[in-house]
Amino acid sequence: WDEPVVLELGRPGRRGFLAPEPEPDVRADVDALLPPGVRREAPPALPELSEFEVQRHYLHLAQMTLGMMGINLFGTCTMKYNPRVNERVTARPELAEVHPGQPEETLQGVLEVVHRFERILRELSGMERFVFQPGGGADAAYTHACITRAYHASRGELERRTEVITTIQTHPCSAATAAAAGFDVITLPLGPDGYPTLESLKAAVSDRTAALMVGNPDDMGIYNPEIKQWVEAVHEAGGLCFYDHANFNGVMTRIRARELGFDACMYMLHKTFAGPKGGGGPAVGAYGCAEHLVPFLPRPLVEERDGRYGLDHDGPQSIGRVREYWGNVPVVVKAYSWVRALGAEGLRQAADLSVIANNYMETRLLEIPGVTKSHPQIAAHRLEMTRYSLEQVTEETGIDVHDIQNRMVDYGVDAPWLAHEPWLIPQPITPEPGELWSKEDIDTWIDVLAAVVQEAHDDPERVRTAPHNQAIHQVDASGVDDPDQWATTWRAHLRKRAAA
Amino acid sequence: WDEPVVLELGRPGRRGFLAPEPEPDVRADVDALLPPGVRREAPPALPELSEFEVQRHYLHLAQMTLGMMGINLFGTCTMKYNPRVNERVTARPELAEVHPGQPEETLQGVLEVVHRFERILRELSGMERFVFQPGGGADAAYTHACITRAYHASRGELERRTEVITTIQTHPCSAATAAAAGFDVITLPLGPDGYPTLESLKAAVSDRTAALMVGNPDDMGIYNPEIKQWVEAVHEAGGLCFYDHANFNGVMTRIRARELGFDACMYMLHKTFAGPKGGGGPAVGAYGCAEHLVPFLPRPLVEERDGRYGLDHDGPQSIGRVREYWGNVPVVVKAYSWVRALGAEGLRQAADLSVIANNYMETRLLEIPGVTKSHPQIAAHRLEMTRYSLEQVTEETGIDVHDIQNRMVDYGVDAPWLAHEPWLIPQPITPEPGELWSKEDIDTWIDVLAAVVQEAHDDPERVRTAPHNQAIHQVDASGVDDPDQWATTWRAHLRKRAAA
Amino acid sequence: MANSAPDLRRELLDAIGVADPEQLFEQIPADHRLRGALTLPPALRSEVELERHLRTLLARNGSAESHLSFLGRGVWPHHVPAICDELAQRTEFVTSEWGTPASDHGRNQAWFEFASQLGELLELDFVGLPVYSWGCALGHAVRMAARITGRRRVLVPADLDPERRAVLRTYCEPPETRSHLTIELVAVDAETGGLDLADLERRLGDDVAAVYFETPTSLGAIEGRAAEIAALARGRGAETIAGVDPLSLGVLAPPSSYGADIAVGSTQPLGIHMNCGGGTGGFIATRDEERYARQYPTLQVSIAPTRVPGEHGFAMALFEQSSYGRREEGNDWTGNSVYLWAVVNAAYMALLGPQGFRDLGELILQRCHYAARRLGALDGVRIRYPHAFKELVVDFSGSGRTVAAINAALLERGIFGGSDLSTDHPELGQSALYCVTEVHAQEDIDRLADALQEVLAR
Amino acid sequence: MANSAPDLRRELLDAIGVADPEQLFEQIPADHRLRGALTLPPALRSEVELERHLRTLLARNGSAESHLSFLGRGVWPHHVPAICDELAQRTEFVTSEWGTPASDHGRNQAWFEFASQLGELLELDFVGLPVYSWGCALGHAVRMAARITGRRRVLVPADLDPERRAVLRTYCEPPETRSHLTIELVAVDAETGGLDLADLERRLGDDVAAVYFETPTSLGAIEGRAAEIAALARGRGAETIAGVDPLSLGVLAPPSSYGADIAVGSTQPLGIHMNCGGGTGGFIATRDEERYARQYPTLQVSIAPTRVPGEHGFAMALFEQSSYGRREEGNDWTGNSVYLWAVVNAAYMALLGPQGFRDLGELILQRCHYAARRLGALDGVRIRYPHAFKELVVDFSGSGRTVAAINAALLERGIFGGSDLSTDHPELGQSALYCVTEVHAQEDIDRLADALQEVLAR
Repeated sequence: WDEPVVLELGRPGRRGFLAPEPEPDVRADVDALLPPGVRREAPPALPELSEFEVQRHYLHLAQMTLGMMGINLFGTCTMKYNPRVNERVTARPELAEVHPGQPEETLQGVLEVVHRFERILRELSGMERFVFQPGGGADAAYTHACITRAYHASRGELERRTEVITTIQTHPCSAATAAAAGFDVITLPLGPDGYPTLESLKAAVSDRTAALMVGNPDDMGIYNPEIKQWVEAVHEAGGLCFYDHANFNGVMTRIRARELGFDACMYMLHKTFAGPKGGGGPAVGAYGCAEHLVPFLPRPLVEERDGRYGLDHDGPQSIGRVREYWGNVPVVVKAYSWVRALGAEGLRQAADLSVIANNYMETRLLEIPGVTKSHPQIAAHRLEMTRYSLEQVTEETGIDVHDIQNRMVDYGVDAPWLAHEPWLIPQPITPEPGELWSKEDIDTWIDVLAAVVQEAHDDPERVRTAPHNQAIHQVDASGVDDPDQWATTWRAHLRKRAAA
Repeated sequence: WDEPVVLELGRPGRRGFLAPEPEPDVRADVDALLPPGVRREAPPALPELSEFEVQRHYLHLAQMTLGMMGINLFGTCTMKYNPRVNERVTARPELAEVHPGQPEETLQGVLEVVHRFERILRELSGMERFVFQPGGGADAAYTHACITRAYHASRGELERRTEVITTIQTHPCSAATAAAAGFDVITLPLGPDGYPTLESLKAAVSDRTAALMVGNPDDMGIYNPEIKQWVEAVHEAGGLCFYDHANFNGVMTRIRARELGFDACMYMLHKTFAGPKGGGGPAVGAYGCAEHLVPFLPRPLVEERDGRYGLDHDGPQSIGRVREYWGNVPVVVKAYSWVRALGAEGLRQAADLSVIANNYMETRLLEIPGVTKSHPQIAAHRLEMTRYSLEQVTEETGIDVHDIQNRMVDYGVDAPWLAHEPWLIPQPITPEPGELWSKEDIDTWIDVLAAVVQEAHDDPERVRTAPHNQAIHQVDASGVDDPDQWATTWRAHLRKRAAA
Repeated sequence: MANSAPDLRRELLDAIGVADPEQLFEQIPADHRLRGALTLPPALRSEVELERHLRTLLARNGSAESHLSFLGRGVWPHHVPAICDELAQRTEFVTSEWGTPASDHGRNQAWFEFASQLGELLELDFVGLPVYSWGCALGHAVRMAARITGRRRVLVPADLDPERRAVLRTYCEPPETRSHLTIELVAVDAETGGLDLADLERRLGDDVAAVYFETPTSLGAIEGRAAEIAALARGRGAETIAGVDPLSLGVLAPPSSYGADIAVGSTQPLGIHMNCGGGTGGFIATRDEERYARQYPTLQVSIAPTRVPGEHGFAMALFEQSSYGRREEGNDWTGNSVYLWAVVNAAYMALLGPQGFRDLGELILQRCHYAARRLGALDGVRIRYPHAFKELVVDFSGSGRTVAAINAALLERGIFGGSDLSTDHPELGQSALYCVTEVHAQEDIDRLADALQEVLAR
Repeated sequence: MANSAPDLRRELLDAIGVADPEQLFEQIPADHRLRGALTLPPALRSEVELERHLRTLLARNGSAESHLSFLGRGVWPHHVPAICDELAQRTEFVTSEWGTPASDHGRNQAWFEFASQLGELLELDFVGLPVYSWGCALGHAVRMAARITGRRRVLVPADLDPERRAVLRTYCEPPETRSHLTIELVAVDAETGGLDLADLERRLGDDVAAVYFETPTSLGAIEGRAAEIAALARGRGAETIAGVDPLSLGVLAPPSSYGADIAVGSTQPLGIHMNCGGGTGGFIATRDEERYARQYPTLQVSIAPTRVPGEHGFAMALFEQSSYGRREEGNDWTGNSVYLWAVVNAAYMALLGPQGFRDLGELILQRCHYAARRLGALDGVRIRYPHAFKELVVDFSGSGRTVAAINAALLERGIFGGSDLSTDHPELGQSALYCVTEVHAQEDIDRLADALQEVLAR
């Protein structure tokens, strides 16, 4: 579809929504209901469309969105099948039309789901309590940073404990949220074994250490076997340890964060627990902690007494809120549903298949000339995902990973994730099949990559100028950081276009 | 998408649906529950797919279905906007999960909707009662044919009254259902004014006449101004008159079938009343009749007594059933919803806009070189739709209407309906904008047609070999009536392919 | 409405060159015009009000969600997989029209996959697009048989579902018409619920166009002698028409295996909601022989090549024998049917696959058996037939209560009891047809049994 | 799971060259392994059982459908157009990931249209993608203002919603941290419900980073002196942050018109269900000046050219200042948010258009006014502020009853009374915040008034 921007569509006087007419008794002079001078003068320059036009426009945009319609081996996110039944159930008015401030006796269903799911996460992690208020993985990291503040403040040590330690391969959100919560960030580099050395950690730890925030395995699939010693070292110095479980899939059912000594952890319900990605939310970063941090958790907590469920708002030491109300409850329901569908056996099977698929993919990927693997010296099988490099391809052909991404979509498969900042591996790609993608899909995806790599040698211009059969051609993003060119709204675009 | 047939997909052992496990008390030896010899031996050769694969496959097929995603000036059907709210409401379990055999006190909602909508149709038509059992317009015509049988049988005249009269421009279903009900069919040809002459009717009418079944206006938009005299002539001979209101849009709110003398009529709720087409149903042919035919209506009828609604199964003279139960109730709800959204004023506005749009389209279409209009000698404005001919284009370029259809879809607009059998007009097309399509859409559609007509002159090969940018190329249907080639199932296809 | 904006409307009228839209209706004579104003209920123009109104009305319904329901008998409560709902509501399919083979390619393929997968279940090679309902499919099948054989007598089971039978009667036309077909009832074996073969043999003759039987029967009994019935029919030159529940075909042998010539049945169990009876659909399938294929009244989709070798396209096969192609000379008639459901049916069959059909069939058999055990153990209650699939005749005659009274008492307990058979099947006394499927967990059946015990003890 | 079929699993393992999948987990040391078995509830593997279980649980909820609800206060009951639901459930959007600008083109355009249309409502040129909630938007906006001005004191209304305030407090950090921001409450005019300008002036100083106010306020009052507030703030070099309800902007002047520098608010009213609080989302918008743009913590979509002249594409603007781009050096942080809702918001705004926003705003004003008239006429009941939009402070102090008791009595009548303010706002006595929107027909308000009359008369 060659679909104009919605503000270019429509005709004056056309309507897509009719408000109810006020009943005769309700009708009143609107101006008399307003303080003087607050009335809007010019109507907003919104488009005027019929309902059908709006529907068609956005369905066209939907059709121009690949989503999971292709093959999407998207790494660092563990793409899962998002069971349709969860969408159907959560769309029911018994959830969609529920207000979080309703009397508790009319919230028993949703409270029970939250309570049941919390018990599941407690079992998976060994933690004492969970909250679902954080609106994503990053928000859960932020929650931890805030709880870290409150914990140390309660001990009178906050002024001293100004440092949060993380690693270069831990997701940027740990570093960023720690900083936003007021901490200095110490980032450990990788050591020779593909993870930071225990020595580097020990050198970083001090009585200024507020917390360690770390993911494991990292998104190269490397598991830090010394993580228990890390935790001990940080604990000895009086710091807290937070486990970012973004890469839970590979260790799911095999380890428990609490048993490794961590004080807190987080799960992404919207990815790891089969909630849909939605292009980036609605999401939930489920945050769990051990008993000693429970007083600091954001409130409310869901409590069960004699089979009745209630909300406990009481928490004098609580950090309060990281977001209004209890979080994206429908995502919690979806996550609960997913675990119930699988049970303990199913979760283990998912982890196994996920790691099997990743290693199968690796076997095949490395057969493609020019594809190499990060830290090739590490012989052990990787968990869940691995990072590869196309540096050799780039050197030989001038084609970089962005070009390859653009070209892959021409084959109806989605491009791989490259890497988070900083790019330690040149020309990185991070595909991850998870337990979702079938062998046929993985094979197809790899065949496409192989074909594009071949094409990079045979016809690099074709790759460099890709895509060729998509809704639009290659976007020139060179101006989007230039104040004279960026335009995040149509009105800015019109103004700047007129000025240019 | 290059999407294989579903039977080519999947892998042995893969599952898309898991039945519940029988509870321990329920578990039993299945063979012991069956009479000997009835057990299936070889499992059916169905594909084995995961749920995700099934979803993705059929969503790919959805994306390869144009539906109303393009611009579809589809004549003889009056394409309407299918309000999404109707889909949302009818998907609710309070309708979707209702069984028609429930106790009446648990059917009050649906009975009231049916009752209310019946009253609306009575008002629009002047008829006495309506039923919604017929599963489409053709089934309503069949219902009329069956009621005609019962009516004449009740008067002892059925053996004599063996003929049903229709016109060449009435939908084929009237002729076909009359024949299937056991009648001989007399089809009147068109007269010089674009409709059959009153004389031809009078010549056809006799004491063998069981019924007249006729549409008006026909699908060239020509209204028969002598229709009252027709009805009188048939009535004088003792026959019944049935008004196929497939083309109701152009006369909606302006005439009532009963006031013209008709004994019965039908409306297509799935088109004229904004129920979705669904590629061809679920549909409802709402059949209404005057008092003297009510005893023959299929049962049950919905009756109201003191604000309570019930089903009247009692009808000793009833034709019984044309389909099990009461018909496609959700379609009735959608039609009711549509009328309630518009009210009398809105219906009139819809009729006006529909006829305005048609005449606007005509003005623009006739500007395209080579496009002519049926019965050009008739000066009066047409109602709702008109038939055009591209004969001149075909003569000049060799490109026929099928080629033009195939090429138009390359521009993202859907091809026009051509005509029903028999094709009285050479190289016909029958576009119809209805009240739905905006001026912009109509203009775009006509521009596409004009461009394709131009292309027929400039590059006929390109048109003849179209489509060029669709999911598939031009289908070669030359073998589908050949027993050695047709294959309505994959198993037949495999067999014939192997034999070929 | 997109063109209702006053300026735009004016623009269109100007282009046409008329001032008043009324002029465009000049063809309609004055004395045809409506007498008086239309009195319709006031418009609810806002979606807010409209949906509220509809929701309020529908809230007056009970449903299989609000109640525990054992109603079946032509419309069955099954689990509809969420994928089926997604597809049934997908706008491309919902609004699909008749376009070109390319613009409708996806939908045509889905239709072909409907026919193909049904063909695998039935082991029959020729399948048409669905008709309105099982009864309609039966009506057309009988007419096909009459055209094939040139005969006019049709044998059907005496316990054929009355709704289906009423439809069939309509299709067979009254005695006054030339093309009338005579329906004759074949007795049912009171023990097994299957056809009484002796009675069948008695009634068979060289004037019989078709023998129709069902398995499971309208009353849920599994027919144990299907092959014998087909052999008897074939012996007298009659066509054998089998009515089957497609959901049973994971455990029951396909109709082709016992010699059925034409198979018919309902498509509603394949992923379609009950919709207050609006979910019905019927299929017709046969061997891929011209003798049969040329008699189909339906539309059917054939796979076909395209201009590009190896590419699959789809086209309507045998269109010219339909009423669209030949008007009154066509086979019966066709028109809009339930084609959207066919897409859903296709997805349903693909979801289940061979193992899903088997597991589901076995589960239903076991649940029925459990229900028979529980209910049969109640005082004054007798289960009629020994081998039941999905539906169970529960005879309360021994309890001294009427089904009507029992069902009223069950309703007070939030239960829809089985369909009352006492009017249509007086030979069964006070019997009700209980439907038990995969949606009925053991606890549901136990709840029913406990409620019945209580009701019967009163 | 697609690869769980045993043969296939074996095939994969063979290709890898391991016999037992356990070998693949060799990186995890033995002493890291789980102690003991996992105890999880039993699997409900079938969708039939799973959905039944979930439905049964959710059926224990009341909702705005089962009850007549006047709860608002941060999560509001609005009509969600059916188109919005369709898009929110559309698999392409639901499963959307991060692809290339071409493969995500449709979604990126929808996001751009979200920002663009919100920009028109606000008359502001720079709009980021949404954050988790209004409170989070406010938190980020205050931090933006602090970075811009280098100041650390923030003034907010004393009656700021406690949920929002709690979030803000989190974002402002405790006093022990270097980057702590001090929140100071500005008194509210007891008559109008707007800010007390004298108090504001008193508290303003050259160390104030931002003045935050809302219109309508957290308690529903329309701020009549917005321009004066902004002028006062500007006079002391502080940023003005306005919190607005986007649904009010068809009748209320846009924030830019009274001099707000940064606008924040909730996206939930724009077509998102309440979802038990899971429907919240927050927006941040400013003038398109580097001073502001460089401080956004969010992602934002810019329109951009493609290789084909005249074609529009979309790309992430200013990505490098986000935490994705610069880790701890970025502005605050970002991550998954509520981007699916942004697509829905875009469709909602396109459906309403200028006239829809105006009509809806006017209707809500009138309905509120009607509710104020009806409730204010009850004995012992007083309506607090004269100009209310969507929410109404109803003071029951004169009735001698507590809000808690009144709400309990209303609940018995199937009504969720207004949110109890007596704990968070003791200065308002026994007051409750009643939310009245387009979903509350006159008959609903009448039903409430009648119920209250009855309750208060007891």
